[in-house]
Amino acid sequence: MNQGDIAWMLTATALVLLMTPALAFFYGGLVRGKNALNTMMMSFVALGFVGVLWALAGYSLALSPGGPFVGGLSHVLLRGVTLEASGAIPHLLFMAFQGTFAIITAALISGAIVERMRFSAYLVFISLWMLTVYAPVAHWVWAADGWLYNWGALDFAGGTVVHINAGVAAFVAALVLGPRKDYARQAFLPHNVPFTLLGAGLLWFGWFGFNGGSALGANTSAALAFVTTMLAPAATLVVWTLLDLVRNRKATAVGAATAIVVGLVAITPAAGHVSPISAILLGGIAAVPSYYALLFRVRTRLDDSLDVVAAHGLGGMVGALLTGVFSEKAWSGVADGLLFGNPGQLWIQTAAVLATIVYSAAVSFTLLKVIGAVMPLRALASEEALGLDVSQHGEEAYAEGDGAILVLPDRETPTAPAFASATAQGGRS
Amino acid sequence: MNQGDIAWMLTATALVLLMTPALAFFYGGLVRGKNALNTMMMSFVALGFVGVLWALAGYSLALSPGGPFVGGLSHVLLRGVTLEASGAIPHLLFMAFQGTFAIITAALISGAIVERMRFSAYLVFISLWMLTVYAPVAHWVWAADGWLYNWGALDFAGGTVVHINAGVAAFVAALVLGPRKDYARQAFLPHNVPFTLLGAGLLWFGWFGFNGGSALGANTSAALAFVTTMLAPAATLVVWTLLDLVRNRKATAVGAATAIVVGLVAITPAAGHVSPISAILLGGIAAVPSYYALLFRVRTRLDDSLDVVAAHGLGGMVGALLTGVFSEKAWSGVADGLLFGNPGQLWIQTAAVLATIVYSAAVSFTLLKVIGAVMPLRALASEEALGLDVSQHGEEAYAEGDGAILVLPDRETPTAPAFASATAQGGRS
Amino acid sequence: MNQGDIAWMLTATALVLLMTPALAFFYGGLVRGKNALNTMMMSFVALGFVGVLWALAGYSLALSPGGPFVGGLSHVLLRGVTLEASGAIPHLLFMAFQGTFAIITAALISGAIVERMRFSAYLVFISLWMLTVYAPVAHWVWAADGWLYNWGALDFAGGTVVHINAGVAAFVAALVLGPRKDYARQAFLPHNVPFTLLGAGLLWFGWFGFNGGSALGANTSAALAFVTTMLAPAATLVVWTLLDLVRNRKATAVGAATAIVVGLVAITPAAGHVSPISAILLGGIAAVPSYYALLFRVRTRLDDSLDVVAAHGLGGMVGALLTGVFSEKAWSGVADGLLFGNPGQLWIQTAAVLATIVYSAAVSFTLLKVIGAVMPLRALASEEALGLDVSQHGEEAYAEGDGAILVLPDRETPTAPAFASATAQGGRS
Amino acid sequence: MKLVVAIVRPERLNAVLEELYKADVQGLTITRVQGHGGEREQVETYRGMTVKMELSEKVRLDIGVSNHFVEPTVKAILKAAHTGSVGDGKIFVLPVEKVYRIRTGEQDEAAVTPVGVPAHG
Amino acid sequence: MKLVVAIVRPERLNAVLEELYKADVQGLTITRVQGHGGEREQVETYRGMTVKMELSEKVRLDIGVSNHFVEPTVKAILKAAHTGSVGDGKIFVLPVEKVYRIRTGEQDEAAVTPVGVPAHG
Amino acid sequence: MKLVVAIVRPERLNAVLEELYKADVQGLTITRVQGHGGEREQVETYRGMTVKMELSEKVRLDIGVSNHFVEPTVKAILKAAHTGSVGDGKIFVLPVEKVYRIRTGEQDEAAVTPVGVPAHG
Ligand SMILES: Nc1ncnc2c1ncn2[C@@H]1O[C@H](COP(=O)(O)OP(=O)(O)O)[C@@H](O)[C@H]1O
Ligand SMILES: Nc1ncnc2c1ncn2[C@@H]1O[C@H](COP(=O)(O)OP(=O)(O)O)[C@@H](O)[C@H]1O
Ligand SMILES: Nc1ncnc2c1ncn2[C@@H]1O[C@H](COP(=O)(O)OP(=O)(O)O)[C@@H](O)[C@H]1O
Repeated sequence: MNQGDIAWMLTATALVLLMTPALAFFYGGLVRGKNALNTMMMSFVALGFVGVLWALAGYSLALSPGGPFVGGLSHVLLRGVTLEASGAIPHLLFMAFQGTFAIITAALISGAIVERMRFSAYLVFISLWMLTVYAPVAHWVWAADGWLYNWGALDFAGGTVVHINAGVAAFVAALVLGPRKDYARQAFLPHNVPFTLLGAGLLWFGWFGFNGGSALGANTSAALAFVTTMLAPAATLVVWTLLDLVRNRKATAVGAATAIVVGLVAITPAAGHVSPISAILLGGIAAVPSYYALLFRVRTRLDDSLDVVAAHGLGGMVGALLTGVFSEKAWSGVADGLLFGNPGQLWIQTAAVLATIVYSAAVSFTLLKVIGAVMPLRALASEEALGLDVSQHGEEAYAEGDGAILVLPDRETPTAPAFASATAQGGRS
Repeated sequence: MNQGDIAWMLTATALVLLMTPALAFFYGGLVRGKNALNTMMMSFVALGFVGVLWALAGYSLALSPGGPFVGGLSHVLLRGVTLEASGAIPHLLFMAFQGTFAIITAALISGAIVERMRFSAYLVFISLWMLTVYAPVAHWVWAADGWLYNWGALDFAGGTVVHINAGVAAFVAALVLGPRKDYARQAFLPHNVPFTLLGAGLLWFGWFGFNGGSALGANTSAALAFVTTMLAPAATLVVWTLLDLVRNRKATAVGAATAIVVGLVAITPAAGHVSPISAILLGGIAAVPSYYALLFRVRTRLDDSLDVVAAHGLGGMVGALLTGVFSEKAWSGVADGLLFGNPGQLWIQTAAVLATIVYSAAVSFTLLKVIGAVMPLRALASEEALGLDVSQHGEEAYAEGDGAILVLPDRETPTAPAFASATAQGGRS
Repeated sequence: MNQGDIAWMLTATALVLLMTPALAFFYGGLVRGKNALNTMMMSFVALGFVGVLWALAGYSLALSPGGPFVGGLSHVLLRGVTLEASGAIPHLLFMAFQGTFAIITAALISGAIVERMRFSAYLVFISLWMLTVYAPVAHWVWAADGWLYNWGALDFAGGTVVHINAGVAAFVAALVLGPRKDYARQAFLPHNVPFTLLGAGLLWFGWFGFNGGSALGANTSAALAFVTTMLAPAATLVVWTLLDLVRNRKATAVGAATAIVVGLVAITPAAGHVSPISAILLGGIAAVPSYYALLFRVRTRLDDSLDVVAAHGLGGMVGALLTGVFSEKAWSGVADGLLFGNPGQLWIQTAAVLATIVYSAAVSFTLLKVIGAVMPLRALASEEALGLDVSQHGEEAYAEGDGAILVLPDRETPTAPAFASATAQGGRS
Repeated sequence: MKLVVAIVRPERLNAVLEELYKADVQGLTITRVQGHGGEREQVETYRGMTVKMELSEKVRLDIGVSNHFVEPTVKAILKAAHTGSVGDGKIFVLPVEKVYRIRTGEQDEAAVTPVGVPAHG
Repeated sequence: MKLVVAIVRPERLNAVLEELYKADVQGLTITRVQGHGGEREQVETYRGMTVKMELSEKVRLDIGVSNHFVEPTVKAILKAAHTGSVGDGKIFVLPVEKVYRIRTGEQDEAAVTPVGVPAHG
Repeated sequence: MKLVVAIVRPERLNAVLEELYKADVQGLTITRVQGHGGEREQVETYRGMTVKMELSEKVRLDIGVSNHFVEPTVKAILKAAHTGSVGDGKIFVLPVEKVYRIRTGEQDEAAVTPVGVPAHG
């Protein structure tokens, strides 16, 4: 093993882990203030629950030798996951790097069901989803014995595994849970757009680890993936801004943040496979479908609240297909795409996309129905009106503290009139 | 020297430096809006004062050859700290990496005395504390001639030196300064929980440099420390969330942020010494004492305002002791712990913990008393009521600007009626 | 090529890219809430427009072989920019690393004209400015055939190219656009100082890539540049804080954030050329002129709103000149400065500074006049009063959503009374 | 002339605005306030600390109307702000001696009739 | 019926609420406001710029009470809000013509008596 | 005693404060409010969603004055808050029955005269 490869993969893993808090801010800024913490927590808990489950079982199901459709159990409880080399880096580090992908993929789904889903139901859902949907699909695409892998599907850093997969699950979840109270009657405005910009900035930063790290070493492939990850979103941002200016002479900040994410999603499967100039084209092209999908979505009854489908689902599909168009063996050493005389690649990409859609949709739907049979998926209408921060977490994001009466644990008197309890305390100091 | 090692240590040093601004947000979000800047500044100034003092003298006292209890003066003013290799990296870089530890350790203490300590007294305190408490203890544990080092105490990245040390100083400082006005009578609510989550996310990110960098190179030990630093807090977060849900069916966001920090603190001394599975256990176990310590603390008169003792002091002790339990030579190549047939290690760990507690408490107390004799430690009650941002820093964190009258420097007229001065300006434009 | 060098340069490039979002927060926190998004967008769009233009043409103009004053067209559209080594890293990665510098330099200018410039005019300005001002000056200083380079001017990471250049353009832009409505009559207060501190923290973090990365490899020069980048701003922060305390017994948070940036700016040209102790001196000295420049500027009619001139222009000049004073061949292996017996260097530095000032001022002025002839540079007074977020971007940074009436795209009726349209919707659900 | 001051639930605000519009009441000013009354307080927990929130978010409307407009205004609010559970809020009707429209200096009646809307009665 | 409007220091709010509770006054609405009066302004500095803050944070309470309740209410506020230094604030008593409880449509007296608390007098 | 309630544009606030100072009116309380009237609403867009903003930012001033002070106060506001375009705001003059100064317990006249400023009339 070479220290340079280890150095880069340590860095890359840290960068990808940071993406989940970044997502918490990207999403958290877009909701109303009374749901800010709930939205952010949906990302943060993934760091815990998905992270631990990945180590205990998910990694084995995804990336240990098994069949074409799912991995085996040989690495359950990290058995055999040591500091020995796996490729250029310690096996243990490879496991951790892959784990950060599972975490953020699960967290991505939350964007579709914020401001209404019960927190505990969400916890159960993403835990099971990672094991039953994410792990298998990851196996298909990235394991040496995965069927899509062997079929030659290209997915450099997770266009299908991560983004299409999460986007489809988000679509299903939004359908199953139904729209928010007053959806399409009232306008729900983002309570803190700077947070969304902060999230977008940190996501871009982290994504360099996501794509650049997928080369699994500090090599020229990493350099290519890194640079395309810088150029593609830049192009998406340019096109998106121009579309905004043309449409109503105002370049929106939420739009800019969205554009950055769309560009990052689109380049993900292509990062190490296309030339830098192709990356600029790919990023620019990818802006269009997502831009109009957002305009269309709000006319529908589908309350995919933070547009996971338009940004990740659609962006991922466009990226996966364009990978089949722009791939260049001259740059990647792997395979050519349509433009370079290999139309077949485009069909393989299409098949991979469809397979992911079908599987993810089916299992995600089943999971939600099963969980819904055991516990309510949605918060009560009254809780939704009050806000999920208070109802699900017993906190406010921005508390003033006016008229907050301290209840001393040892003298808790829920029945007694509040001011009185305050008086009691008045007595003791 | 190898570029890979240098690359990782450059990255790691930057990551640890980022932890101090991260701490500013973790702490800053937990206080009331009128004290937000003061709280954040307590972390930021450490970057300046502790950073410079470290280079001038602290590094020499901590890590130049000296006696068993403190280093010598050979590296004062960075004499002899060159680009020559020290281990796998340039000596100068090693000095900087260590400096980032001193900075954040001093800043950690501030959590116990926010919302009431005079800023200038705080400045003096942390400057002297780094020189008289941090540097010696660092020498004990990490210097080749430190007594605890030679005695075989295990502290991979600073459980005793950083966290127990800061936690004890925090305890003493909270006692000496006394509680905030109206403490235990009124509820002081966090003014911006998202900031606290941001801080927790960035702290985790930076901690990969803190623990991973403590291997001082891009080697398998760094990989192990890195991965345990990812798994342990994940487990703490899971256990903490479940405790919250069991206790009152609400998983709090402040709790999640706290859990992440507790898990990071606990794994710090063990990071490169334990197996990944042990890290998950260690992280999970560490949640329990700190969780209940928080519940207990609020019943007491100890206004350790942001619970530095429960999170860092207690978390650090649990981590230091469990290091003596879970250490595994098979993974670290260093030493086994209780579980692997070496009970002696646990006693050494215990001794190291106690020594740190006694020394840190004694000297921190003395320092505060001495400083308190020279200048007031606390802001006036009226300043506390007005808020420390305005009274200590002459600023508001979130100014509206309503009725703010510009005073032109060249015509400053503090006596003249305010509106009049405004009128005067009205005249000139 | 060595993986260690690649690993560090990948990291460094990501770090520098993060500086632009960081700048968005540093600047965004300093303006009024009604202009927060506009200010942040001025940084974010640079990531798109400048980023893409850099790849298409800027890089070639700046760093392909050409004449002494500007590069050629050989690398236009990234022709010949491959994964082959250029120095220790892939040529493509070098291009990307340099691109992140162009992006932030353009964004820096915005600080001088926030809260009043029309967004589209700004877009055009920074796009052209990068091509006509930044690229040539970068060629002078960093290209093998650049006249200042061959003349021996020292600029390790961009004191002249980035900071003086942006500072001068900012000065010109502030003059051409004129002051904000009510400037010097009313006080404009920062709406969110924590954002400014966040920006400062992230800028420092990113700056390690900016200066450390300018060694273009993970070598001892990188280590030196890295450590001086840690020590100099620390010293600036100390001196600035003391100046604040002496002046009116209050250490301001905005001041601390400013000090960090000033220190970073000042060390930029010197980072790899001076000893660590010199870095501390340089950082401390650099605090003074900028500190008093800020006090002076507010007495003038120059509405350089966020003091780009004082922080970057002046800070950059001080740094560039002190580089000629403190440079030490013993550390850098390049050249000595005044203090080490080479007074000539100081003159070269002075010439480089003056050349940059003259060229940047002249072309920036011309650009603004030309653009101003084609489209209005300033927002209307009414738009300025309403705030540029709503008038330029059609958004609010912190929307409450009270009385926000959803307009369904398919039934847009701008004329119809607002409540009625709401009623209409009331009908359909 | 009267000033109708109403305290309502935030989530009912849009409905109230609609209803007022139907009643031809256009001029109004709203303020975000917090109220205490008979509602059950909510409990929150921050680390070890449990707090009871005495105050719940409300919105206050101030509506200046001419006398014969008081009744429709009050009716509209009573209708739209009502949910039936404790915490719906109150309406206060205060006497007003004089009203001025700053833009024109118009007084009373004339002052509260928004531009472009025919004065009533 | 009267509306008692009080401007008090934020740091005295909890004390005022306690005192009002003791006086059996439960229904009230508060608003965060800023006040100007005889207080010394505070000076702030942002970079080179020095500013005088004319306005200081206050809290406004609006309490609708039946006539015989005015006195105890005012007394309670005067007692709890008092610190003795400039800036303690003011109390205004305004006449009210009508009060409605939105939940029930009850009027006046009945309207201001929070649920579960026996009407007084 | 009267309570003068004025709704003005935020950007005119400083001018209004100056003018009031010149008129020897020092005691006042301000509140950030949102208003609806005859103004053209602004349109905003968030992702696909277009919204009309019914409410525009305003500032509310509450000024308690003795009777002979009402006119100068109103005049001052009318003068300083005026821009001439729709949205300038309103002034309401309400009767007040009693005023107390919390610090001293002084009432009426005496209560509204800020410390250090000679009582007028
Ligand atoms: N006497 C009062 N004076 C002013 N505001 C009041 C008064 N009583 C209630 N309110 C306001 O009305 C809101 C609802 O009143 P509450 O008594 O809780 O419910 P309900 O009116 O349904 O009985 C309170 O939160 C408070 O804002
Ligand atoms: N005439 C007034 N009208 C409305 N509010 C007032 C008036 N005078 C004072 N206030 C409010 O009372 C607060 C305290 O008043 P001030 O005169 O400063 O102190 P004191 O009442 O102790 O003399 C002010 O900040 C303002 O909010
Ligand atoms: N009848 C009213 N009651 C209370 N506030 C009002 C009333 N009419 C207008 N306002 C306030 O005055 C502001 C400006 O009024 P508007 O009618 O829009 O303009 P103008 O007063 O110039 O005709 C509104 O935004 C609102 O805050």
